[in-house]
Amino acid sequence: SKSSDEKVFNYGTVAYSVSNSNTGLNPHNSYSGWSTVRYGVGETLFKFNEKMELEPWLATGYEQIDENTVKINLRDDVKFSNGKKMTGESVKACLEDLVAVHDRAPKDLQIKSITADGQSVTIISENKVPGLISYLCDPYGAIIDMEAGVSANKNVVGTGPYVATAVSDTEINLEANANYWGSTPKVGKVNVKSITDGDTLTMALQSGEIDAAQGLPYASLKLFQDNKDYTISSTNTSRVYQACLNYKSAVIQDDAVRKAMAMAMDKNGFTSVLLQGNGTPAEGPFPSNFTFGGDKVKTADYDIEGAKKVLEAAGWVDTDGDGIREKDGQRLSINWLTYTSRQELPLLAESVQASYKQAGIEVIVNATDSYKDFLKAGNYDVFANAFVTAPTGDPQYYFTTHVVDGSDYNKGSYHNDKVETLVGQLRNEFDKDKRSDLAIQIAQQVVNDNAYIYASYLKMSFVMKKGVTGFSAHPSDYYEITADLDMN
Amino acid sequence: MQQPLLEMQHVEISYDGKPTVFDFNLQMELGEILGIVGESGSGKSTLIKATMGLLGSAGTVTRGDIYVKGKNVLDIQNDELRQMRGPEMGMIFQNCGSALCSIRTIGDQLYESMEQHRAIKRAAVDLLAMQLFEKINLPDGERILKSYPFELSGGMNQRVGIVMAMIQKPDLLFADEPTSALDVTVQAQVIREMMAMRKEFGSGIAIVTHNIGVVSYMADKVAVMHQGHLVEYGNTEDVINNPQETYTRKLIQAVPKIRRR
Amino acid sequence: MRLEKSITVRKSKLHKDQTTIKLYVFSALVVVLLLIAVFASQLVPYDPYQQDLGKALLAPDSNHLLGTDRYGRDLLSRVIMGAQSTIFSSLLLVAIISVIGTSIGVFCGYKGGKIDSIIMRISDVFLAFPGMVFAIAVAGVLGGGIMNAVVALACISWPKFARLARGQVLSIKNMPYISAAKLSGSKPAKIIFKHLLPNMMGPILVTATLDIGTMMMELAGLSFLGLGAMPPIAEWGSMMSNGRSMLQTSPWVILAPGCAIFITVMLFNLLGDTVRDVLDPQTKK
Amino acid sequence: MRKYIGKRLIQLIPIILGITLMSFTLMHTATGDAVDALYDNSGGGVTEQVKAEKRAELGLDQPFLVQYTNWLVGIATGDMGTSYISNQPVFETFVSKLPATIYLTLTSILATVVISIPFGILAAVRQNRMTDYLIRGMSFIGNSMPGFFVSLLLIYFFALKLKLFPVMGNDGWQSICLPTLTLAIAMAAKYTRQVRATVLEELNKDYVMGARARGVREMVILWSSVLKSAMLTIVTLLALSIGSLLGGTAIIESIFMWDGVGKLAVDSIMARDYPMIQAYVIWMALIYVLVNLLTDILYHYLDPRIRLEQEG
Amino acid sequence: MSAVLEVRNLKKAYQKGKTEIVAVDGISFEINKGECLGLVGESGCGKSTTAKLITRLTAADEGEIFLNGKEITHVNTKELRDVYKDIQMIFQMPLDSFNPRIRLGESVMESMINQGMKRRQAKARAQECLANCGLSSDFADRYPHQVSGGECQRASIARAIANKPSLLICDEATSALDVTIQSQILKLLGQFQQKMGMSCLLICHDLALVQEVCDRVMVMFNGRIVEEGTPDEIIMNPREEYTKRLIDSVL
Ligand SMILES: Nc1ncnc2c1ncn2[C@@H]1O[C@H](COP(=O)(O)OP(=O)(O)OP(=O)(O)O)[C@@H](O)[C@H]1O
Ligand SMILES: Nc1ncnc2c1ncn2[C@@H]1O[C@H](COP(=O)(O)OP(=O)(O)OP(=O)(O)O)[C@@H](O)[C@H]1O
Ligand SMILES: [Mg+2]
Ligand SMILES: [Mg+2]
Repeated sequence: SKSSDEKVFNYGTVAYSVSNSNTGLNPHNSYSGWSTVRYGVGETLFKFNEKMELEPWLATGYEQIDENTVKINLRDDVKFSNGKKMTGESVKACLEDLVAVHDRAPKDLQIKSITADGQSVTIISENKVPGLISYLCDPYGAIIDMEAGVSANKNVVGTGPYVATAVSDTEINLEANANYWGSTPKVGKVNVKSITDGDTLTMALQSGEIDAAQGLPYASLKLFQDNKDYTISSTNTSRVYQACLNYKSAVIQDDAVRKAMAMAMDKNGFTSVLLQGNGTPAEGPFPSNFTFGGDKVKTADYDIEGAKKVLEAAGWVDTDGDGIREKDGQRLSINWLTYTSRQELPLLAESVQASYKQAGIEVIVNATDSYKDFLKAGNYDVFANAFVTAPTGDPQYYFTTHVVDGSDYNKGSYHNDKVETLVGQLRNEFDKDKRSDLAIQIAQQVVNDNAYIYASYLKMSFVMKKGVTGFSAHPSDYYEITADLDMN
Repeated sequence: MQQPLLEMQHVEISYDGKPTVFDFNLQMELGEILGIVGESGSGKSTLIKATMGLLGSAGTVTRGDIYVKGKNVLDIQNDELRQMRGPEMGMIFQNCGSALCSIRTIGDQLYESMEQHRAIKRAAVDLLAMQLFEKINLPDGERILKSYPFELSGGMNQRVGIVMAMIQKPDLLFADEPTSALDVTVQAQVIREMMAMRKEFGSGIAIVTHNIGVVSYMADKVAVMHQGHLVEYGNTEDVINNPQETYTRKLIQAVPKIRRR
Repeated sequence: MRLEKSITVRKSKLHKDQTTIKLYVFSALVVVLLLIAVFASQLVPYDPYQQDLGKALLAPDSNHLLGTDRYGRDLLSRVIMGAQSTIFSSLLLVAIISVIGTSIGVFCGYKGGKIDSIIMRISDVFLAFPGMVFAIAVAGVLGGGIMNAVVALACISWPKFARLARGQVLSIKNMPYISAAKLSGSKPAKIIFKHLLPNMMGPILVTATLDIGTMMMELAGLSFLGLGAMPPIAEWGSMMSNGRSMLQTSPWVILAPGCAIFITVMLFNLLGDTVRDVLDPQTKK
Repeated sequence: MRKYIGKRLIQLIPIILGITLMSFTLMHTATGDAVDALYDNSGGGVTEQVKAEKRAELGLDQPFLVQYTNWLVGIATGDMGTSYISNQPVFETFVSKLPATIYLTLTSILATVVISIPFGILAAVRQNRMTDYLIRGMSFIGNSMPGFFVSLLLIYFFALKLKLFPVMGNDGWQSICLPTLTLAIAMAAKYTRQVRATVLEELNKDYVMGARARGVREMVILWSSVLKSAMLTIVTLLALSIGSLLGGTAIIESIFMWDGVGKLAVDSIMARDYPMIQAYVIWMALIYVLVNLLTDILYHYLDPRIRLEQEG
Repeated sequence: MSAVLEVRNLKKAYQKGKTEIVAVDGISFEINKGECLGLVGESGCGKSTTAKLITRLTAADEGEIFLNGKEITHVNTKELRDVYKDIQMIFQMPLDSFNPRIRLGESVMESMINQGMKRRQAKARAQECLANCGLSSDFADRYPHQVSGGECQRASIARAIANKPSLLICDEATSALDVTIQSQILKLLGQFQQKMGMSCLLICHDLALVQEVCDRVMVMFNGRIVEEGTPDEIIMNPREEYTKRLIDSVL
């Protein structure tokens, strides 16, 4: 077999692009950190395992000194790819730059000061930040050598198994890092190619121009599923397809309508037929990889007849025989706003349109990539989108952005006093189990109110040529290319 | 025995199935000048076009044969016919202006048609053309060659058309009312030039004209046409001085005569 | 003297009046197509919007002549239903841009001078203006919907016809027969309609009929901006683009609307050609 | 002539002003906010305060006429600003994408001309015969297939089955073949029909008979006279095509991963990246004015009856 | 006698590249009511240009044109249409002056319909005009490319006289006609002249014809009028060198 130097791994992905704001490798810029970590250039202090539990990575562990102070101990054997040793000082410099220039990190981490001491750093935060360590797992927390800085083409010096030799908006060329602290990378060269078109990606994989692909259209997966020349690695992610109901709309304010809508969504049909099995029907915002996810939250089953009854009871009846119910002269018609850049969303819209119609609800779909304009204008009843609910493995992020008053993604102006209090508690709770408990309670309340309807979790798949090993999908969607990657 | 230059036998020509020229018989020898006169619309242009193979899709020779130098032009291959057009049989159009491509210069088109039949330099063609222009009183040949047809007057275009046909020195030249758009001085020059061509190269010329003066001046034989029929044919003097048919007589009587003194 | 040969008799090229026959045939076919579009809801074998996920992506068989799509909807029914939105919107669009564009082009070419320069520069602005920006703006101001998509496309497509028409007018307007018409005391309007337009119609007609296909595609392309057809409307262009990833696995999903577009484009083009021939006396009796 | 060209180039200024102002106005009044777009992109949570700071930083909190003037001043001093999304200088980013687009434009126009002119003439010469029907049939097919479909078919057959060309990318001459073909098929389908129609029109004219009478070869008549006359229409259309091709074709570019301005433009428009959009708009204006100028000059050469001076 | 048309100092130059061709170089003349004025001259001397200038189909560089005492050099398009009720012209190239997509009859009818005549009436009148010019009624249904050169020219004449203009400009109107038809047409024009007092500007190469029909003749050379007088005067007693040559060339 070939030596590692001769092995070249060509990887096509839909995820790397300017429109995803993740081009370049500077973790302190927008979402570029995802690329830094995904393509094996940078590593964070802690990481998630398959069950989305925290594990040390560049760190060896941490101590919570008090509510506002945490001390992180670093590995002693880590070198940057330029040969420099990673020390407390270099981590401090990196994190300080992060909170100075990044747009999300300062708010997440609320760092007041950082002190370095040998192979450890101590972080004092402004307020209590229970999720601090989880936040440090966000790819923006990738540790880079600030002395080497960021090159003109947005390259950085990290600690990962691979070093970028060329970086552009459409391609990253990587070489094995000779100074890697972990096991020696098994593949000499990796080329990450941005292929934004699903069909091109499919055919590039078929033609052998790439060895593995991420983001294939569902229809194409079939081509590789029962094919012995390819292997597929899939996992559930916390990317959820959800419908946010707009409380500013009179129809939606009707509890019965929301309830009927929740009951009339055919989640099974959506995942098994339209996503061709590449998704899992959702109950709440978090998938079952999480202790607080999966069937811990209970929702009503798919039940068209039940939905009809609910509507009937609330006075929604079809008086003019057009199949759509009315009440007080108001047609039960809802405006479903969504976008097309995620292939699943239009499918969901159209599937919902058909099943709601059976229950007597008309759905007018507006699937547009300029959905932000429509969101702003506010004339919609439902906004369906895709969202990574637990990027840091922690539930708080989702709730603070979606369900509390005035939060960024609370597009539907949902409000529940109980939820407000529970989220308040969650913000201040450090105990892991208790946090899980709170999360379940909040999610259940949101689901009971039918403020959000969760359709499905994304099952992420990597398709690769037979012989590619050590390349598997991770629920966090952070880790793709690692030192384990090999081609036989 | 020498082959006749042009021989038409029982030619009948139809447009869209409707016969326009009936049972036409004619023979022309090398070096002969034939004047064709007749009513307008009697089929003179049609006969010429038929011989040149230019009737287009509307008209067909439905009966009879046309031989040019022994070759039946109705039966020969397209490219053979093309090669004959120009050096062997040439044509001056009734309306030369529109027979020229309006967006290319005269010089270009002249060179093009020469070059199709023999290897020749552009400069040589220009020189030849300018000499001919000079002879038919078209000065400033250089400007003409550089002009587009729409920049020239009707008569100038006509003379360009004449030069284009004559420059090839065809054995058989059809002239379809070549001088009717020209003033008399030029007309005289053109006619003299045609006669010179016959003398020098022994070309046969079939000239369609309404000017009986021209016919009597240059033609050896005259054919009179009326409503698609050849009504009279014979030596010029005989026909003009002693017309047999009523139509011919009418025609000759109607000719206005200039009164000098 | 040569011997008298036997007289050759040739067949006259009798032109049967084929163009008129063609005109009738193609018009009839187009009418059939339009009738299908009008009576689509009566003609469909199944409800084109009825989903049955259990029957998703069935290959064509005797029940579903063109197969089913991924929602289990009958494709034949959807293609028939799609005739309505697809054909009418693209016809309307092409009619608007060809009429407006040609009018402006003819006006400019005929009139010349300052006005011509100014309008042509305006058309430059529209031509050069990125269509996407315009479409987004239209979507933002007027909202979604097929009619607004037609408006957006019309705004940015008319200059094509204007330029084409202007070029034609420039080359025709100095012909002697236009002078003759002026001498007959014809008003400019009459000169334009009777003398200019028929003689410049050829390329315009060809472009317009060809544009029917192009515009179908463009209209479909706009739907991702929220302009144009929205689900579950059956619209051929969107049906094709929605089915694109199934080319290798379920080709019928993309071929069914594709063939419908092909047939429509072909019919309108053939009709356009025939109309052109009818307008051209050289090919007529 | 030089004066005329100069005059036309001066006209460029109001056009560019008009078109940029128009796009500025439209993007600002009719569409969403750039900063919202910037942060909404991948679903991150950012406070209003951060957004407001960003707006101030980009100058987006000012009245839009002020913004426009600022931008104009920037242009005048040779600064086109930095992209909101990539934070790279607009001018350099834009220019770096141009060669690929220009390359593709040239090849596909060339291919279009090479395909459509002979086929169009052939169809005209063989009017209503088998060849004609065949060519027209093919052109209908080409005209009724969306670009993405053509490209997928081409990739499927030429890259997957025959393995002649790579699926995507931009290295070596092989990689330009499929995108070129995709664009050329659609355009050639149109042009073939246009060429056929105009050639048919020309063939009926008297000058064709004149040339035949002089024994000019049919081929020569077609190529030198008929085609030149027919060119008037074709040039008009080609100019439009060149214009839109130089604006990039987002779909083809993303299918073949051909890194040109089309995709950049669409991404910028979706992300409300104003400086980049403006750069694009200027580019389009430049192209169209130059291409139109060229066509008008070409018109004059193709048809000397059309006078340049009349139009200035 | 009143002048129908008066032309003063008319000038027209064409631009060809850098050189300027003066086609009409300051000519002045008048045509009286019922008069037939001949215009002869070498080809390219500016006769057609003069005709086009008088009919305002080409804009003059300098000079004035008066029709029935009214200045028409600068009238707008609308007034020009009134002018065309009085002036008509027969084009030198008849084929090009017919719209290839319109039947001859229709073209002849056009001016009458423009004057508000009913279609049926116009049609009858068109038939009559065509018949006057020796064309049977089936020619009305033919397209220009389906008739012979002479027939086309006759249709062109029919079109011009259909409206009974007070001034007719004939730019080599009879050059493609055989003499029998030619005399028929001239007779017809003569009738018009007598009955309605129509005036005529006859551009012609055939001196014999000029002598026969014209009341007065002008000789044009290089854009200028070099000689003027009655035909007999000019033909029997030419003063200019060019005129002499012209007369001597007659066969
Ligand atoms: N459109 C034009 N552009 C340039 N020059 C022109 C144009 N029309 C005419 N000329 C030139 O003007 C001069 C006079 O032309 P005009 O047509 O008036 O001649 P004419 O006397 O009618 O000749 P003919 O008897 O041959 O018709 C000629 O030298 C001609 O080349
Ligand atoms: N394409 C055509 N279709 C139908 N009839 C035609 C066509 N071309 C010519 N004709 C008719 O055929 C007859 C003969 O035409 P031709 O052109 O040969 O006449 P001509 O003798 O040359 O007359 P002129 O002296 O007027 O030019 C005419 O009556 C004419 O109307
Ligand atoms: Mg004739
Ligand atoms: Mg003239």
